[in-house]
Amino acid sequence: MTHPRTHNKGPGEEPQVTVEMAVEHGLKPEEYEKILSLIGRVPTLTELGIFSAMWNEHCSYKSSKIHLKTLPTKGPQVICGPGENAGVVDIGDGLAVVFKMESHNHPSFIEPYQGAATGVGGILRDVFTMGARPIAALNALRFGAPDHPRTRHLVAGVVEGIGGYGNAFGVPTVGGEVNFHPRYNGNILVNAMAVGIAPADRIFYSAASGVGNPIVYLGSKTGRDGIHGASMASQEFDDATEEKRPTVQVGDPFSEKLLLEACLELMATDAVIAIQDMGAAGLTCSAVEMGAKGNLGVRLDLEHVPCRETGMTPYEMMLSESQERMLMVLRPGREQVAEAIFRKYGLDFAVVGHTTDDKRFRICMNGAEYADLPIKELGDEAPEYDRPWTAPAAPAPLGEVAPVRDLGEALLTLIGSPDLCSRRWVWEQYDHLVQGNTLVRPGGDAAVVRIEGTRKALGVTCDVTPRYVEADPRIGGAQAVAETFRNLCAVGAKPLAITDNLNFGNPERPEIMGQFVAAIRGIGEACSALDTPVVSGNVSLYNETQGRAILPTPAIGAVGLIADCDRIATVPFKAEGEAIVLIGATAGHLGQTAYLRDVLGREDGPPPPVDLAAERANGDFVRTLVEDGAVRTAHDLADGGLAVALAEMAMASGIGARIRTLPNKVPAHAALFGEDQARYLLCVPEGEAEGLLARARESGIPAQRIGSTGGDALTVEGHLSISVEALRTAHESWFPRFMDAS
Amino acid sequence: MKAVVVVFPGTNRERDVAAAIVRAGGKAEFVWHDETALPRADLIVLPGGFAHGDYLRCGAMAARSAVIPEVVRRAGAGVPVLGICNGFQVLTETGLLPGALLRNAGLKFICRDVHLRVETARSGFTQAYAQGQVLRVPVAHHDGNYFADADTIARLKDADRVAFRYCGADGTITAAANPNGSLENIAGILNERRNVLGMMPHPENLTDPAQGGTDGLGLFRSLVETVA
Amino acid sequence: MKARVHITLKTGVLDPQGKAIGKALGTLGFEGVGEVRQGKLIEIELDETDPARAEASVRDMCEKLLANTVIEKYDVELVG
Amino acid sequence: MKARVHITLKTGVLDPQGKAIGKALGTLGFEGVGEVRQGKLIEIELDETDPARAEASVRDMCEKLLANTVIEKYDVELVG
Ligand SMILES: Nc1ncnc2c1ncn2[C@@H]1O[C@H](COP(=O)(O)OP(=O)(O)O)[C@@H](O)[C@H]1O
Ligand SMILES: [Mg+2]
Repeated sequence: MTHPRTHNKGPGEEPQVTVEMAVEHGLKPEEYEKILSLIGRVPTLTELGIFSAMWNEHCSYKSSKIHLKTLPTKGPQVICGPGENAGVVDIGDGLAVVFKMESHNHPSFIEPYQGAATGVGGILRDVFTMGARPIAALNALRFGAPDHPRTRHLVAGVVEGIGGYGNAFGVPTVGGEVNFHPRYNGNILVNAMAVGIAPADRIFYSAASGVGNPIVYLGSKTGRDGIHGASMASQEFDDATEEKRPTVQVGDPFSEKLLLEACLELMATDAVIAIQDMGAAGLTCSAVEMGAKGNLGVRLDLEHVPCRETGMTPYEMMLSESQERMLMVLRPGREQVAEAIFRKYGLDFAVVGHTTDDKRFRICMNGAEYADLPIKELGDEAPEYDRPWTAPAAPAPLGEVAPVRDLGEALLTLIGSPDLCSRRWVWEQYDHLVQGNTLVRPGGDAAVVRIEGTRKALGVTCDVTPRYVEADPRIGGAQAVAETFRNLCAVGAKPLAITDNLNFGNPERPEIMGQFVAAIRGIGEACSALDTPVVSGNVSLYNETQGRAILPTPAIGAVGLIADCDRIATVPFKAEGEAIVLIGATAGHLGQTAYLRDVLGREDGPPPPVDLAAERANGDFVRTLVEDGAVRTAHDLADGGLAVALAEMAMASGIGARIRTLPNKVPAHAALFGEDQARYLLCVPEGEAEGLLARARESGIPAQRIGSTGGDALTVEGHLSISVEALRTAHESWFPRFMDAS
Repeated sequence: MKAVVVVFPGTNRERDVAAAIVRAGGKAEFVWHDETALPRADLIVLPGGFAHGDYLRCGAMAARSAVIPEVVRRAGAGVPVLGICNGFQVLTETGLLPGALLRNAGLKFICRDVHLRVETARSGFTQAYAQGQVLRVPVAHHDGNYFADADTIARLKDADRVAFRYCGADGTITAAANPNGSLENIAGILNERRNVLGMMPHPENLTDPAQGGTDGLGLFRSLVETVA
Repeated sequence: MKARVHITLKTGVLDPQGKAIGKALGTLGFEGVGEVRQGKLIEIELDETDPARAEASVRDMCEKLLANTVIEKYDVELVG
Repeated sequence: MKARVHITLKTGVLDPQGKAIGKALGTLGFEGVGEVRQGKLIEIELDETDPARAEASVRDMCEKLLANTVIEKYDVELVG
C-alpha cells in the first residue's frame, strides 16, 4: 500500500477518497458503501484510515464475533470476561489474576526478532493496563518444517526477541510450546501470553466517564511505525507483501518497564478514570474505545501528540503503531500529579484531548478538523459477518497399524524428534527466574509462580495439538482445553479460567470457517464441562500463504490456583523404589499420534476421543491427592503417550524405572505410544500404593500400578530397556544441533 | 543489618534481592538512582536488571547516575557494596572493580543453574561459606563474560580477590562448566579492600526451599553476621 | 585488504539505544546534542586483493548475514 | 554539524561477536575471510558549528560515556 503523505497544510490538502483507495485500505466495496451511508458523505482520508483500522478483521472481529459469543465466559470467579484488555479472575485474599494471550504472527514472519519482541510488549501492556503487575509470561510458537530454508532463522529471531523483551522488562518467561510443521512454512505463529496480579478492587477499565475530562498521552513518542500493521494482519501473504511492507515496529522494553512502573504508581493515586494501551492502530482504536464504551465523544488535538518524526500527518498519527504508548482519561485537576510521575521515569506526557458529550470522534490539528465521525457507530456498526461454512468431514478411520519391531528405537526417535525433544535451548534464553517466585520452572507440565505476600501460587500453561484440530476441529478444540486442564491438575492447581488465541486460515473460505466454528464449539463444550470460562482471547485469521492455510491452531492458555505453595507436584521421580501408578483408561488410540507421524510416517485417523466427564473426574482426583499432600510426583500423558511420559520423568530426575504391567488387552505399541486422554502418572512411596489404588477405586477412577522407580534405565519388561543417559542424550540433542547447523 | 538497594531505571531484580536480605534477617530500603545522598546503610546493593535498557554498554549509563559518587564514597569508607549481575557491570563501569563484562561467548542470554566454587571465605560476603565449597545458584545474563588484562588477573589471584569461579558439580574448574567464556571461569571478584563484591550469578534467587534451593542464602547471612 | 561496514537503522525506524544515549548525554551536561543513532561497525580482513571483487563480496555478506535489511541499511568502505 | 564515532575493542580484547560473525561467514561459503571485529558506530547531531569545538566535545563524550576505555578505543570524524 502506498501511504499518501500530505503535509500539514490542512484537511483540504488530503487527497480525495475513492472506492479504490478504500479497497487499498483493505475495505470491501460494500463496506465502503456502508461508510458513505453512515456518514452521508465521502470520508476524508484521515476518516478512511480510521474506518479501515476499526473495521478490519483484527479490530472488529467481524468474521468471528457471532461465534465467539457462544463461548462460556461467566463463573463466580470471573471479575471481568472478554472485552477489556485482559480477563480478570478472583483468587481470594483480595487479589485477582489478570491474563490474556495474543498473536503477533505476521510481524514475526517479516522481522522475527522485533515481531516477537513487540508481541510480548503488547501483551504485557494489556495486562498492566488493567492495573496488574505482570508475574509470568508464556509463548506458543509454531514454525515451518525444520528443513525449510527460513525456519532456523525464524526460530532464532523469535526466541531471541521474546527473551530480549521479557528479560529486560523483568517478567519471568516460564512456559510455552514449540511445534514444527510444513503448514507453517510461510506463516509462523507467535502467540504470547502474560499473567499479572492486581488488587481485586483496583482493576482499571477503558470506559471513559465525565465530560470535559483530559485525555492524556503517555509513554514513548509517535513515529511512522507499522502504519497499517493492523490491516496487514488481516490480509493473506503473497509475494507482493515484501514491497508493501510498512515500517517495522521496534520494541523498547526499557521504555515499557518504565511505563509499567509509572502506570502502577499513578494508579495507586486516584487520578486515573480510564486507561487503554495503544496497540494495533494505536491512537484510533484506543481513543474510540474509551469514548464509545463510556457513551462519550472524544476530541483529539493532534498538535500535542509527542512525535518522533517531523511532518507527521493526522492520517499517520492516527494509524501509527509505535510501541510503549498509553492513553488515559484523568480526573480533572490531577494532570500535575500524573505528569510528575511520568517525568520522573523520563516518559512523554501530554494532554492531547478531552471527552465530550456529543458522541462524536473529532480529530483536529492546529485548529483544522480532519475527522468528525459518530463514535459509537465506528465500533458498533462495524460489519459483522455470518460467513458461510461447511462442516468438516469426519476423519477416515485409522486402518491397521503394524507395530514397529523395536519399541525402544521408537521411543528414542520420539523423544528426539523436533516436536517432543527438550526445549531447553529455548527456555534457557528466557529469564524464567526473575522476581524470585518461580517454583516450577519450564520443562514440566504447568509452570508454577508464587504470589508474593501469600501462601498461594498460580499454575500457568498453554497448549493445543494442531494435528488433532486439523483431523477433527471439534475434538481438537476440546482437547486443547482438556490438556491445559490436565497440566494444571498435574501440578496441583485448580483450573480457574482460560484465554484463547484462535489462529486459522482465510475465513472467506467455507471449509476454514467450518474448522473455526467446530473448534469453538469444542472449546466451549470443554470449558463448560471443566468449569474454566474464557475470560480473554484473540483471533488471528488469514494465516495462509499462496492459498494454503496453516493447521488450525486454537492455542489455549490457562491459569490455575494453588492454595498452599508447599503442596505442588512435579515431573521428576523423587526417589528409588516408589510405586508408579497410571490414572485413567488406556484404549490404545493411535490415530493422529506422534508415534504414527514421527515413527511410522503417517498423519491419519481420528484424534483421540475426549471424554470430558473422565477429564474432570480424573483431574479432580489427581489434584485432590496433590492438595492433600499424598502425591508429590505427577505428570500428565500427552504427545507420545505413556512411554514418553515415563521417559520424561526419568530424564528429569536421573532415576530409572521398571514397568512390569502394561494396560492389558492393548497391543504393546498402542499401550506405550497411544494418546488416550485424561491420563496421568503418579508416584508414591511403596507403602502408600495400596491406599492410593483403594482411594481411586472408591472414587471410580481407573488406576493401575504399572511398576516402580529405580535403577539407571527405563525398562518396560519384555519390550524395551534404555539407559536414562541415552534417553537424555536423544532428548537434549536435537534442538541445539538443529540450531547450530547452518 | 540495613541494606540500601539502589534502583536504576530498568533495574528488575531489586525485589528479589530485598526478599533475600529479609530472609537472611536484614532489612532493605530502595533508593532511586537520582538521589545524591544515601541513608545510613550497612550494605549497598546494586541489583540485577537492565539499567537504561543495557543500551550502549551494560551498566554504562547507570555508572554515570547521580547516586554513584556517593556509592563510591561509601565504598571508600568501608561500607560493603554488593553488585549482582547488572550491578557487577555497573561496578566495573564505575571503576570500583577492574575488568569488564563482555557479551557471552555463546552470544545468547543464558538462564540456568550453575555451580560456583567459593574461592575465598575471607570476606564479609563469603565468610559463611567454606573455601572450596560448591554452591548451586542461577545465572541470567547476556553479558557475563569476564575480561581483564593479564596483569589484572594476576593481581586478582595474588591477592585472593577471586570470590567465585564457575565449576562442575564436583568443584572442578573446567571449560564445560564455564557458561559465558569468562577468563579463568571467574564469576565474582572483590576489590582490594575486600568490601566490594561483583558477581554475575544470582544468589538471591536461591534463598528459599520453595525456589528449589538455599545455597545463595549464605552470602546474605555472611553480610548480616558481619554487621551484627 | 580490509573492509569496514557501517550498519545503521533505516530512517524512521525507532532506535531505542540512540534515544537513551542522547538522553544520557543531556544528563551529563552536554548541550546542543540533537538526534543520536547507534549502529554497528564491522571490520573484516580479506584475502582478496582486487577492490571491486572485495567490495562485491562484502556487499554479498551484508545481504546474507551482516545486515537485517528489513530495518537496516549498510555501506561498505575498503581500507588499506 | 554531525559527528561519527567509531568504537572498537582494543587489540587483545576478545570479541565474541566478531568471532561468531567470522565463523558464520565461513559457513555461508565466503572464502578468504580473516579476522572480523565488531564495533559500534554512533552518529550524533550537534548544534555546534565550529569543527574544533565540536570534535573536542565529542571526544569528551567518548571519555565520559560512549567508550569504556578499559577495553575500547574510539575515533571521531566530523561529517557534514
Ligand atoms: N516457547 C517456550 N517457552 C518456554 N517454555 C517452553 C516453550 N515451549 C515449551 N516450553 C516448555 O517445555 C515443556 C514441554 O512442553 P510441551 O511438550 O508443550 O509440554 P506439555 O506436553 O506438558 O504441554 C513445558 O514446560 C513448556 O512450558
Ligand atoms: Mg504436560
